[in-house]
Amino acid sequence: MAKKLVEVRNLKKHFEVGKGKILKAVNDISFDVYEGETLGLVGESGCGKSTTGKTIIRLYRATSGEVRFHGDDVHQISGKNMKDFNRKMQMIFQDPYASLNPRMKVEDIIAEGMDIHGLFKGKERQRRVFELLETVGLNKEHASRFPHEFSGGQRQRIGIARALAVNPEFIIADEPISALDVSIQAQVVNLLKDLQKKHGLTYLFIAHDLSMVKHISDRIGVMYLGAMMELAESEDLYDEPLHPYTKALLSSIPLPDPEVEETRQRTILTGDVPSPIDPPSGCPFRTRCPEAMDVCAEKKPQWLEVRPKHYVACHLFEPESQ
Amino acid sequence: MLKYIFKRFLWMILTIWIIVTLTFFLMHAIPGDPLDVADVGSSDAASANLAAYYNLDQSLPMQYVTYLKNVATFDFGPSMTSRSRTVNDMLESGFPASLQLGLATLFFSVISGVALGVFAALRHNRMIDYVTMILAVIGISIPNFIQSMLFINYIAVNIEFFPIARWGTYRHVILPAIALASGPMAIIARLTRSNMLEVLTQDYIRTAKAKGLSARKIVVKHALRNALLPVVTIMGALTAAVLTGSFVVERIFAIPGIGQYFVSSISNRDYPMIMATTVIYSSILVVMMFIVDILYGFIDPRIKLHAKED
Amino acid sequence: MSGTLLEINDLAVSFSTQGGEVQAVRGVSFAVGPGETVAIVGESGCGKSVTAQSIMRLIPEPPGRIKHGSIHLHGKDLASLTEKQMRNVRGKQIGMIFQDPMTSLNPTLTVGDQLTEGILTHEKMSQREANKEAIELLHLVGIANPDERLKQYPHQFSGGMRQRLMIAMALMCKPELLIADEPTTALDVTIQAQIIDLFKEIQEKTGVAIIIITHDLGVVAQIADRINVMYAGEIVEYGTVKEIFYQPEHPYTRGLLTSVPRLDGDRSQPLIPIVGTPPDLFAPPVGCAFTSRCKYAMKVCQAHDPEVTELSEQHYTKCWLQDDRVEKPY
Amino acid sequence: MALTQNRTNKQKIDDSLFVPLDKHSAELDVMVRPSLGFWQDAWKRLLKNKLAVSGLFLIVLLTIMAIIGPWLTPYTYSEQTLSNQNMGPSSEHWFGTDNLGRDMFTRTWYGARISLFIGFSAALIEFIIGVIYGGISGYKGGRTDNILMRIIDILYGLPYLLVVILLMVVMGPGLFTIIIALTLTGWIGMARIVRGQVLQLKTNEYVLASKVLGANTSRIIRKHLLPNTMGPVIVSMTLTVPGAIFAEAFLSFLGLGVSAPIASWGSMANDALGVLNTGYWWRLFFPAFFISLTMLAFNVFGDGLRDALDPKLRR
Amino acid sequence: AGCGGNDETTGNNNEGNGNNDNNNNSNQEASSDGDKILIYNNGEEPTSLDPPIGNDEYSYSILNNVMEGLTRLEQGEPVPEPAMAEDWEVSDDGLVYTFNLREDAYWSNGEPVTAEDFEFSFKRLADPETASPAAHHSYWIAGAEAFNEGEGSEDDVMVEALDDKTLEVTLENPVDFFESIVAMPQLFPVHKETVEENDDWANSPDTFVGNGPFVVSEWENDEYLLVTKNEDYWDADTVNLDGIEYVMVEDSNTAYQLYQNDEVHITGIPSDMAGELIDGPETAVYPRSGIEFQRFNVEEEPFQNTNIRKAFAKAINAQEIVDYITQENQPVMTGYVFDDFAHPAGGTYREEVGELHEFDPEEAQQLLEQGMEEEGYDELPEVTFSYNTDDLHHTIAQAVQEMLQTNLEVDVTLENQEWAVFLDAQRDLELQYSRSSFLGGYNDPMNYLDNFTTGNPMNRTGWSNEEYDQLVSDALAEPDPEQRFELMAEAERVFIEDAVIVPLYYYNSTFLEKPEVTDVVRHPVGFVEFKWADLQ
Ligand SMILES: Nc1ncnc2c1ncn2[C@@H]1O[C@H](COP(=O)(O)OP(=O)(O)OP(=O)(O)O)[C@@H](O)[C@H]1O
Ligand SMILES: Nc1ncnc2c1ncn2[C@@H]1O[C@H](COP(=O)(O)OP(=O)(O)OP(=O)(O)O)[C@@H](O)[C@H]1O
Ligand SMILES: [Mg+2]
Ligand SMILES: [Mg+2]
Repeated sequence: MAKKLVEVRNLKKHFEVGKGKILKAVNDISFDVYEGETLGLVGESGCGKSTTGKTIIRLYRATSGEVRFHGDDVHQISGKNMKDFNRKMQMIFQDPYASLNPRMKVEDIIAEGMDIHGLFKGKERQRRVFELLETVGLNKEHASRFPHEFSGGQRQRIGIARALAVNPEFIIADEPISALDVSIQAQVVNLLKDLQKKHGLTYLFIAHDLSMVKHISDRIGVMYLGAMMELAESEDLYDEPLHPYTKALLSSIPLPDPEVEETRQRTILTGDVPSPIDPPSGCPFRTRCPEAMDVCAEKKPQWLEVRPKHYVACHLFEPESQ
Repeated sequence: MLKYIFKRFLWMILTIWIIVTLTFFLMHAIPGDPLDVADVGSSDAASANLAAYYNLDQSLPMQYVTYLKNVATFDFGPSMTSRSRTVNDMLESGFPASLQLGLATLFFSVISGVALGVFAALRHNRMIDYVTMILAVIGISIPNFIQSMLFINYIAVNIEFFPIARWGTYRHVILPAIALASGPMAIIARLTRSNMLEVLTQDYIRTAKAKGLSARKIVVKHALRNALLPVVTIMGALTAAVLTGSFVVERIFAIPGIGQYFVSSISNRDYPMIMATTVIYSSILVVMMFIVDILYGFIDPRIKLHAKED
Repeated sequence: MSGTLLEINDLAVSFSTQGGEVQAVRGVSFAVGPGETVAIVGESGCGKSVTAQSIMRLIPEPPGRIKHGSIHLHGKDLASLTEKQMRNVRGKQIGMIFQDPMTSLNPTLTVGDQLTEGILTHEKMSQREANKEAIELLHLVGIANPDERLKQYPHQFSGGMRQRLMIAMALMCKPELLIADEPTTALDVTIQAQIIDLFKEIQEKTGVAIIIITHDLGVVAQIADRINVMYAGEIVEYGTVKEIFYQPEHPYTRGLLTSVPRLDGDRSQPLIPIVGTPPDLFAPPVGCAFTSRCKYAMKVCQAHDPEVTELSEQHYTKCWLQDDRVEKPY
Repeated sequence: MALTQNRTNKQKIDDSLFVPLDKHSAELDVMVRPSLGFWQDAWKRLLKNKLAVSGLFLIVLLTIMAIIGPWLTPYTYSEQTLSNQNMGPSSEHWFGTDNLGRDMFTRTWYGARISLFIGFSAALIEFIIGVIYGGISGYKGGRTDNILMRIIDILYGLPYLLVVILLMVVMGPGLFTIIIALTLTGWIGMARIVRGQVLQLKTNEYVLASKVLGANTSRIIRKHLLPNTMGPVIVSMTLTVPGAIFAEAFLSFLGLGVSAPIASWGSMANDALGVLNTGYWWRLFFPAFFISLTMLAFNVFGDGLRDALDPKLRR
Repeated sequence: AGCGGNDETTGNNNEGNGNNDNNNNSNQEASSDGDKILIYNNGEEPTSLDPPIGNDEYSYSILNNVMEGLTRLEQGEPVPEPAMAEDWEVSDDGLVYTFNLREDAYWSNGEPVTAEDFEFSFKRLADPETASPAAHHSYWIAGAEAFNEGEGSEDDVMVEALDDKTLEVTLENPVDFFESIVAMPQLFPVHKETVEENDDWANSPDTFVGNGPFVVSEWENDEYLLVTKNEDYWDADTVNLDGIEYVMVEDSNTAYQLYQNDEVHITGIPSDMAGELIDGPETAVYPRSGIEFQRFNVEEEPFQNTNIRKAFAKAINAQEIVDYITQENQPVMTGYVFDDFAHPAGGTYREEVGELHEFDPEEAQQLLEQGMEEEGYDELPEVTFSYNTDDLHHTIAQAVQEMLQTNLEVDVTLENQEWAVFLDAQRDLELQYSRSSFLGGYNDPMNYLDNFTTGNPMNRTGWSNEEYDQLVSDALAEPDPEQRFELMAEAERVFIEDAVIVPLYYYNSTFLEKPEVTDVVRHPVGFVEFKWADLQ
């Protein structure tokens, strides 16, 4: 089995919102990312995916728990190692525009990492920038423009190019392709996979487009309300989802086929979305779960490997309740 | 939040204490003995008595302790220049005038500065913009004492409504307040303009437009607030400066304020007065700085000074 | 057709930049009837958002400029309206969801404030009533604890939640036309489904027309009546959903449909993108803009702008392959 | 239907063109414009702004006059002819004479040297210290910010006059002392403004993005925060120039300034305050006019610079 | 205007009640229409209305009109005339003065002015506890100096109330001008009981007790102080004004505008307008005992050399300074002592003694060469002229710099300093060559000559000359006026011959006075008198 590149253990990230209220954005999750794999992360909007990503890369200080990268606790890294860490781990931000400095030219934005780490200089630098632009489907002409002169998808591609510029080992891609049209999505996804093959890159791929996630990921984690619900190899997950939430999710995937869509039956989740400020007791999903039981309100389900490499947190699969 | 306020309060005390301490040693470090400046030709025995009267006979550390006590109790004892009056008395009698003038100044400068800045930004590179700039240039490059003199010589003597000088009614406040306000007004106008220009290009302004809000509402609610940050920043020091009076303008308009003491206390080496003015000024200052920091959070909730790093 | 609500005619929008003019939209025409849902899909950067913003007259001028073309709402030329009249159109008649929810929300105002200010401007309503309305809508877009959330600021929301805020904001005044610029990109599928249902429901209730810009063909399949396919500032194909999905004519449309990963697809096989990069709108080519990436490109494509061919009553495409002289390669 | 309106006569097109395209010829050559750095680009845009250029031109002109102005007359800046005192502008004395019968033209341009030097250096020093200090304070936040800001409070709170007197006693009069005295507190306003802006800007995601790339504090301040706070910084700098020019006159008053008979605009204006009653207007007018002109030039230039640095405002 | 309420003052008051109603009465009177209220710009807030404390012009210009000493200088000449003292006798040796107080001398609280009040006041002036900056004015009285220095006791101060209305003062030296000394505000009496009871008595119109032609009735700090006619003043008939409003407008330009706008009757002339206004019809010019001069530090090179000093003194054209810079027609100094003091021989002091100093650039040049030769200088050591910051000093310094350059080819560096720093340095003899001034305190050449005796705090030059010291102390002990003046003239000659200072010009006081103002009295020594003033 491949080496663990990133280990996330009991990670929690809480925010203080308003008078003493605590918003538990990420509430005790654990998982590993192996070298050279792509771990997909899906889940309800607002369930803490971006927060998980940002905490892994140290943009947020974890409330508790730890994140190890190459075995080192990332929250303890300091000094020179920090720079190294920053080169090896990169993030593509969810919000393409907000993460681009409005007063920097695209060329400088993309080259920033190279400048920081002294990777390329002068002509070489420019060549590399052009190359990156082309890989993400932009052209040289765009290098001397400012971010506000781009469309949403173009901005997102700039963000991707920036992350790739420093040849990282691990990329946290927070919805990297959501604003791209499908053909460019395909282009970018192919590129990411190519890079993975060539350089053994590892991805944490956060996305909503389940077909795309499935296509790119080796394993997929499903989050709900700050907690991890299910984690399995992607084929496995799609073929035999265990958790009711996963099932609901899969059934909601829209298909690019109007006739199918007309007739399709989806499992629409009923009930209100609970708030992370005041999450339900026990299993966070129980309020909307079609298969909820009494025990779900009492106890938090355990994180169990119910099948090889297939983890789930659900009382349905806990030995005593079966 | 409460904890933050409490912590800041302790810091304020510490800051004032350091200021007072430094001021104390500074004023002793500069040449010029207060008694020499105050009196000529008295005998040694008399000088010694006087020194004792002002605690100047004590050792420096002892004097320091005495002053700290004075500062803590806000009782600064007799002034060295006007021996028969206490510093407290002099400041109390002058403060209302300075305060009134200061508030008027703040009012004029902020209202007109922000208004000019906003108009200039909305009409970027058009007539109003240039007019505003020229007003600002005038406001700054004609210092307030020259403005004061011009006001007296050309406005007050011709327009009966404005008294030439002295103090009393609201009419007495207008000209000196304008003279004092024009500089800050210019600064505020320029800063507001610059930040407004920045904010007006933001996407959320577009959103506001898409909602069909009126131009006024967009400016006031969405743009101005973000543009006010630097204005709020300078308001801290400005308020402290303006509320404690202005030496020249008060002098020119013969206003019985406390601005004079900030200067005369130093030229007279009037130690108790130096201490008192320093304490007043620095107290207002640190409180204002605190308020500014709090305001930051109101203007932009993303700014969190009191919370630990996320 | 039961009359048109919005009619766009030969719209062209340019931006002047340091190097020259970027022709973001180059002669776009289409119409939207009441209660109808029109989707715009297309290449990223092909001018979808600019088209949408032009309708609302929100193109930043300068550097943007509407070069020619007209936009009629209820037969009235929007360009002829005064700024004040336009304010009544914005928000009230046309609601707009912007693509970039983070920067499109004012970071310094509470979400509640931003949600309600539109309706407070357009309708006589108290803040309390408006808040109630807002809470209701937040609830509908699937945001938990809406009354608490109203008091929060945008930066305290996740990406998808901000997007839902934008949706709620646009719906507040019950507009006749909703322009939704990628409203669901940041949403997970369950919420996405919820939002689409919401759109449909509102459409049924109020008869709102929707222009939806999206890359997610699944969403298009679910909601759209008709589809505009745009490429490099032009509409290259136009038709009903089924026509586009089942009888795509333009090579770009076809490429688009084949790029979509399928759930049942093989992971080890790479996706099939359209090769090459789109042309720079800074100097669009003389002929068909898709030429350089088109599998079936002909010499004529490079030299001449293709003409619009009517395939059926509501199905048009702009491609030389439709010419009688050509034998269709597919 | 709108789409069909613009039909051309397609039959006119030559049939021979309807053959598959040779792929290579389809590659469009994208010519690449020389790509300019942010600052170069800003400079180019600045030069397109007529008003800004005229501001710059004025500044240069004033500087040149400061250098050559005093040589244009047969008089020296200190030469007195008491019997010629307070003469109005004439062909002999272009700007008139002062109360000691000195040539105002010579003195004005001699004064320009001192005043412009002081103005420039004050603005520059304020910029450097203020931006660094404010940037660090705002960006680091927390403890660092608290301590740096309390230091500022202390510097602000100390009676400036007292400090300056001590400075004068310790260092003696002279240009250098003036610069020190101006610098002592001059940068504080700038530092606070920059800090305020940075507190706001640092919450932007692009700062996080840069942090993720491993940028250190200095880089983030230089590349991300500073360019985005240029507006208030420029405004603040342009306002410093006249402030410093007048402050020099005030410091001369405390004995800190350049010693007489050396002229400076501030002290010339100060000496001439009485003319508001006597009618010797030229004595106040010329120094005041050139101070205003300098400030106007800086403001016009500063506005242009601000616009040039704002990519969204480009035309 | 009628002030009927004041007739019952005496009966109305309990002893020791500092808070009496009279002041309030006159308050209301003052504001009624048609009163002759003269508005006088006092410039600044008085430092203190307590005579030994408020030792400056701002205080004494008020005190002089709300209090009165044993004598008062006459309206015409600076000659003392009876005031609180109806008459007085002088012992033959000139040492013992017996003053008889007038019966109708009352305090503003209704109490009679007594000899004890004077005894108390004089001793209070000398008392080191009072630490009066004016204490040296008591030194004429035997024992006062020792007491003030902390050596003698209060009882040794030879001033005694023989009874309620008789005061005996024994002098240290037989000075014949003691009668005019007791006219000075520093030696004004205070109401003993009030002062003993209340330290702050002089701070408020409610507690202030005076005995002069006017009484303090309203006082807003830093704004104005209103005094109204004292109907109980013994010479109330002479007093024409109903009151004086002392306004405190410091800025001369503002004051000028107020004057132009008829909001004040009397104010100073803005210095920039002196040239224009000095000959104007509303300008009043009064001679003033005081001088503007420059000091050499004889302990520093090159001013240890008399000839070099003299060269400097003679190279500076004071007339040009007056003509072009001050423009107030001040008389140029031709000696050291104020010209206008009365000489016992009949004329003024200067007329009798003759001119001792003049501007002479050629001689200056020679003297400089001579001096440099004496010192073996090839080149003159660097000279720095220091002055305390002030527009006028600044201008004069530059003119002087140019004169020394033109006449002696000496380069002088200018240096200005903040007042306290300057004063400190000048006292410590740290300044090489500096600007100075002196304001006369009493009406006698001794007032000037005393300053440069060895060790006098006013000396500040490091100069010490035995002959001079001897002449001065001889003059002090000399009872015969002619003889005394002879000795003093000799001392002045020694002083000028040694060129310790550069004499520039005598001061004068210039004011703008509205034409309707008449009979304001200002003597060369002393403070403004409104006792006789009137508004037409
Ligand atoms: N302010 C501007 N200045 C210059 N060019 C601009 C500006 N705004 C947009 N453009 C250009 O106009 C073109 C169309 O942009 P638009 O935002 O409409 O694309 P889009 O179709 O919405 O793409 P996406 O799906 O990526 O959002 C793009 O090529 C973009 O670079
Ligand atoms: N800075 C913050 N302060 C307070 N709450 C926050 C902050 N950032 C995120 N949250 C909250 O944390 C929760 C998780 O947010 P996060 O951005 O991680 O969601 P997400 O899974 O990325 O969702 P999406 O798919 O919509 O982007 C949300 O409820 C959000 O409101
Ligand atoms: Mg997210
Ligand atoms: Mg778009």
